[in-house]
Amino acid sequence: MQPTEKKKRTILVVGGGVAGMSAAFDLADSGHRVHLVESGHDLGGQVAKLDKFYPTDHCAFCPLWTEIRRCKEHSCISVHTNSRVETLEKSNGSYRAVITKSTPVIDPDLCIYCGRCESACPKGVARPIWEHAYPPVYLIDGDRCGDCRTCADVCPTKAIGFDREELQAEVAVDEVIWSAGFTEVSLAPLKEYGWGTHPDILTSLEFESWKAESGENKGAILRRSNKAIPRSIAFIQCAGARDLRLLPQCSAVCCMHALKQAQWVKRRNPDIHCVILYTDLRTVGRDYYEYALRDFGGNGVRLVRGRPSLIYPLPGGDGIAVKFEDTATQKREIWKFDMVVLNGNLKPTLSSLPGDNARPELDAEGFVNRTATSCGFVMEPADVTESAIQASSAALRSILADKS
Amino acid sequence: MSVDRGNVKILVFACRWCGLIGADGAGRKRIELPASYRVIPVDCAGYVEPDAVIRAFASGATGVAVLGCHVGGCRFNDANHPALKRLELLKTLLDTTGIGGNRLLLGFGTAHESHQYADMILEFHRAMESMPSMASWLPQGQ
Amino acid sequence: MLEQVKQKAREILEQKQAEGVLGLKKGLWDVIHPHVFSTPSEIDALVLEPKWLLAKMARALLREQPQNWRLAVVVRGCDERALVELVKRNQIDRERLLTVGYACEANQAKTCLCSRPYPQKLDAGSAVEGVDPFADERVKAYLEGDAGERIERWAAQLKRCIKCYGCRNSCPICVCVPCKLEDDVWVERGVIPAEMVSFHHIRAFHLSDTCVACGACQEACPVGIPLMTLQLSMRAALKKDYNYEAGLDANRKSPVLFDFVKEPRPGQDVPDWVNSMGEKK
Amino acid sequence: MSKISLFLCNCFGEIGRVIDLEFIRKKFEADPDVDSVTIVDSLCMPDDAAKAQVLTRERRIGKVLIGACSPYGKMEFVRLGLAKEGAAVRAVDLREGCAWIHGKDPEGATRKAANQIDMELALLQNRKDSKDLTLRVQQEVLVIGAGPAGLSAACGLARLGFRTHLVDRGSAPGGLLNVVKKVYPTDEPGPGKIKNLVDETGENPLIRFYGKTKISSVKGYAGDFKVKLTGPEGNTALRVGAVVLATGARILFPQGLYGYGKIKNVITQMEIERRFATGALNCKTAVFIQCVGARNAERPYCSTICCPLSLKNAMRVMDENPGARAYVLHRDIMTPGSVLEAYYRKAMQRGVQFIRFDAERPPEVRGQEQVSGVEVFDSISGVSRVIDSDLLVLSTPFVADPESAAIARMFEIPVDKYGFYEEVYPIHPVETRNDGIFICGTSRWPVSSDQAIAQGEAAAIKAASFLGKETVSALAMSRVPGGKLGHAAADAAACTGCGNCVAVCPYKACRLQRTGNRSVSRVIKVRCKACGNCVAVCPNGAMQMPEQNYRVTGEMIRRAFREVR
Repeated sequence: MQPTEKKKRTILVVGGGVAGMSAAFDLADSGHRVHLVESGHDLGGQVAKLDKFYPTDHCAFCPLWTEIRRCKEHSCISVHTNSRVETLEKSNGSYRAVITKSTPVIDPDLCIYCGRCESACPKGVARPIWEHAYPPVYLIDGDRCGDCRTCADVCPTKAIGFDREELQAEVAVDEVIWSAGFTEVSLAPLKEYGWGTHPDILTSLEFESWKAESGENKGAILRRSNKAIPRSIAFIQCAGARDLRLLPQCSAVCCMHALKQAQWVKRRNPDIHCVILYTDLRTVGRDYYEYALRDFGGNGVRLVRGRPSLIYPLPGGDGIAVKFEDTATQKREIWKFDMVVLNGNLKPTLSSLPGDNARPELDAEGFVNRTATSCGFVMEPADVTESAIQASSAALRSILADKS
Repeated sequence: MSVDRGNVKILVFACRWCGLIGADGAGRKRIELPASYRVIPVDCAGYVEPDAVIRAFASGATGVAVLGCHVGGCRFNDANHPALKRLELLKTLLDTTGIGGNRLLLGFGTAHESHQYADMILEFHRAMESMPSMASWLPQGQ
Repeated sequence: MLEQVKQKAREILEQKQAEGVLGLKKGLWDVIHPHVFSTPSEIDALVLEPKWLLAKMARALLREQPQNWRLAVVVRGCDERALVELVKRNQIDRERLLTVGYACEANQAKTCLCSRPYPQKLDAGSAVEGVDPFADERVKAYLEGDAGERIERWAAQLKRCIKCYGCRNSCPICVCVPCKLEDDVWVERGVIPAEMVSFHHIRAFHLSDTCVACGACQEACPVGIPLMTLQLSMRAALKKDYNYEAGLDANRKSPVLFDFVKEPRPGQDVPDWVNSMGEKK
Repeated sequence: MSKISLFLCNCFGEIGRVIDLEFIRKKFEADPDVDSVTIVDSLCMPDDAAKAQVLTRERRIGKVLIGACSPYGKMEFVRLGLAKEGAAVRAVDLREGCAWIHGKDPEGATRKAANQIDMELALLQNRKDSKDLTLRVQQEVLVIGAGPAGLSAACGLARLGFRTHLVDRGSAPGGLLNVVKKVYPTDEPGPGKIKNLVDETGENPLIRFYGKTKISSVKGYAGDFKVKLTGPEGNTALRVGAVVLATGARILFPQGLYGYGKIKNVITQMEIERRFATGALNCKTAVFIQCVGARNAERPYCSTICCPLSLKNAMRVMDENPGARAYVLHRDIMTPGSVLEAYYRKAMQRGVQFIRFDAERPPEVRGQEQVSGVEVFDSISGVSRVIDSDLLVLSTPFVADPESAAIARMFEIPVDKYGFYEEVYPIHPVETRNDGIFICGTSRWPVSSDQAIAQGEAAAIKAASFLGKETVSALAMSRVPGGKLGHAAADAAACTGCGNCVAVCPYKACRLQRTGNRSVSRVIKVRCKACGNCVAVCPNGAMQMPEQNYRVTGEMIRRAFREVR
């Protein structure tokens, strides 16, 4: 028997990270129409910002880039970048969504990446979208722009136009998949972590772009305060997470993320002393524990079980003190580090977005309630692999939603 | 001992996923590099046959670079790995005959490493400047 | 030793383990030539000297004959290893091949610089200790010195090449038709001496993981280029890195083709764009 | 041989500022291979792109070479646009790869640009097209294993309208969940969780369940697998377009660990489930030991489910035996995420005691015949304690099913060093090296039932979207944007049958075919991903990639440094 003629559905996917793209591509590949809405300038989400990803220690660039291109070139996917879902109304089992698209100052279709705006800009706000955007285009950071419009004069293709209006589009969709991913939450309320008090206390995503191969330091591991080579770096786990004051959940990705970063630091500069202060070393996944074992194997990353009670910069820029109890020895310690990387302060994006009428029901911790179809970090803290699985699963559920 | 200074010819086999994108990144950053190298794009470093590397030396290349993805990061299911093993072995042969294994650069990096790509090309270029001449091996006129 | 070999060969033919025995025969006017002995009585004319590798001939014979025709080959150590390599490369059916192995004598081993002058399946003679080729002056002379010196030294040798293809034709493992050495994409045609880089490196590298160090190439070379020396360091590298030696185990594929292990070479870190230059000694 | 049209882009001066385009134009106009050279100001702008397209169409240009920006920039759009007009289009990177990085050496940059254009001309002149293969995809799917993963995959596929064959070695669907009385974190009964799926296998006419059946042979490739099944009803031959492997895993039997097998009331998690099922569990103090036989030298992996499982069972012991106590002796509590972390908090609130021990100092069991207690060194407080206990539960990890290896061999997919099926890349977690074969559930990696169901669904939609295409071309079987380069092809006359390509192919796409006394290599086009390893190891060049064959490579190398005049 041949498969019965399937009804083609239209699905709205909110969020163009790994999860959103996987869901969109699976749907489109099985013949359904997809509207993929991404608030950023380009697809790729958080993974695009990562320099390396675990467990391959390789850049995630080519699989991600492939995925981005496949989404952009697929005839069944409409990609809406720089867009957000304004309103979402449910009626008769389907939805009407209003998508608002803000047009960037530099028209990506016309930008040839010649870089003249960058050299002309007196405030230095014209910059490439991200290292490997395809096609490469510049963007102008609207917040800091002085509105002098010098760039518009030098642009050879007249791609720069200020005062472009927002566009609104109304689409009718059968189902919505939420895949908005995570955002960093400020650690400022938790004073003991000292975040914001010193440039050498960074969150792990800040550290990731700070140490990036293509970043300003060309991959060298340097202190942010004085660009000197640090003697030691502490990676603090569960900063803000597993903490009822801020984020009750375990963010699931941070243990491996810290291990990856620490090992990378060691690979780049074996003289830097790396310490990971953890509570439980959660390495659930293919080869993840073995990945962690590489540390126990004596390559120099030290794993210490302990949760810091206070992190504070020492006077005179002499490093950062970390006060904690090493539970293996039951001693209270104060160790001095040159840099401190805080891990764990990730929360699902939707809880921080304005507009209740354009988001699903959320649970107390800000994750999408199981009544709505979702995937990736908005559903449950997940890494790339887990997100991709959930995305495909959500894609199937969204097609079958009215049949079961 | 005569050297080839000033007449460095480097042939780069670059995989489309890391080598070429790394090079592209260096270009986007406009990092100044010596114009002594030519690039042959390949789909995967696994495609680079040792014979082609030998052919490049025979055609007068001072150095040959094969740039691929990290071992373990290849999108062709570790296809770059046997290539690495083969070319490591070829280095042994080149060492025996005195051409020198260091004329063959095996670089395995990631697409993000554009600065590193530039440094590597620059350093390889400098290293090749002081290589002994292969003139006695080559037919006249090359 | 000769008698033992003859005895074994006769047994094989009498017990119908094989339809023919390939060996050397002293024929008319005492000319020694390879011959397929098909009856036990013929075996009397079998001789062992001089060194004459029969592996390629065995391949040709087995290909010509019907599927049920089996062949026993009288082999030295190198010949046996060559047969193993041919079996590995699907040139010979393992079940159609038998060997009668005999050990070489010490002075033969010394002439060949053979590190393994005996077959693994030894039927006649007793094995003598192998020679370490790297300890020998004939090899050392070509491997010492810095790169510039070696380039000149080898250039002087290879310049004498008259491109007779003797090295290729005598090699017991080179079986490809057509051959890359005859293709002007790889090696310029009609040029003598042969394009030195491409001809010799391509030939040597194609045998990198197959060479059984029989020395046939350099024995065949009419101008006396020490061709086997080219192979020795690659053989040594394979031995050191993967504990692999060609011609010993028909079931073990060359590590250069196979064995997807996580590290490219045991103990060697993955070369990286950042440290790929720094690693040079 | 048709001539080549060359388009050079000035990129608003970005290229022309450094590279002497006029010089290049003159040089290549004299080249006998080149038909015309056109310099345009900006090939990517709509006007010029359209002009180039019109020119290509009207003059029926067969081969086009573009010299412009990098293939990772706008040039790719131009290239694709011209390729639509039916021309073979190649591009040279003159901006990122030349003008921008050799700005201080215009002469060298011009030389390099001329050489690179020359090389690409050689490629265009010598390249050939691979013969494509179009294949009708069989519209049926085989799902192996009827645990939660397999069931959800089969039901998903059937609901999408595909005829699904569900094979299991057991007599009824359900897998390990049949044993489990309650599943974490919702505490619903195990069989109930999949009840609707099990029911559907009986009710949906598109699903056929084969109990007590095994796979006896597999042939073919994505889109057309020929599978033979052996079961109680004899042999069945199937032709399926895709296969979902959900063969499950075993749980380690902790023989010899912590007195298991010798001391009474030392049991595994599976046994405690069975005791719950029969209602024969009463104990005063239950102790759960985690990482029994896991996260050690032999099995250095975390089995994912044992920590939540212990939480669940510890709470259950306390629920069913009022006044009972439960201890979990652990090395790390593995409850990643929000739901499991909340479950962990719930267990702590419920009064489950957690004691952390070091791998070097594992707990010791007290008691000869019957468990009387457990001595454990609490690594957090640094003291040794003895817990009086009458029940000791060992959390053992999932281990790969011994049959997995054989199944993996049949379907030619790799297994990792512990015997679990390996995916192709972390971003594509249910896809394997062999297209058309999808993996899910515990046979892929230890997972909870929820995750297994999600993976089953993921595998289902991947299989469905492949099947939904109905016909596929071998050249499309690749994730490479812009299409696969081609596929390797062996010249049967030249092939010596040495098998190098077979050994080296990372996709198992090369096969040896025996004809008479010799073997010849053959490439399965659907599997080939065009990495070129076979070409590199072929001793005499019988294996070639037509798009970039040895003449192309040889000619490119020769032209790389050809003197430019």
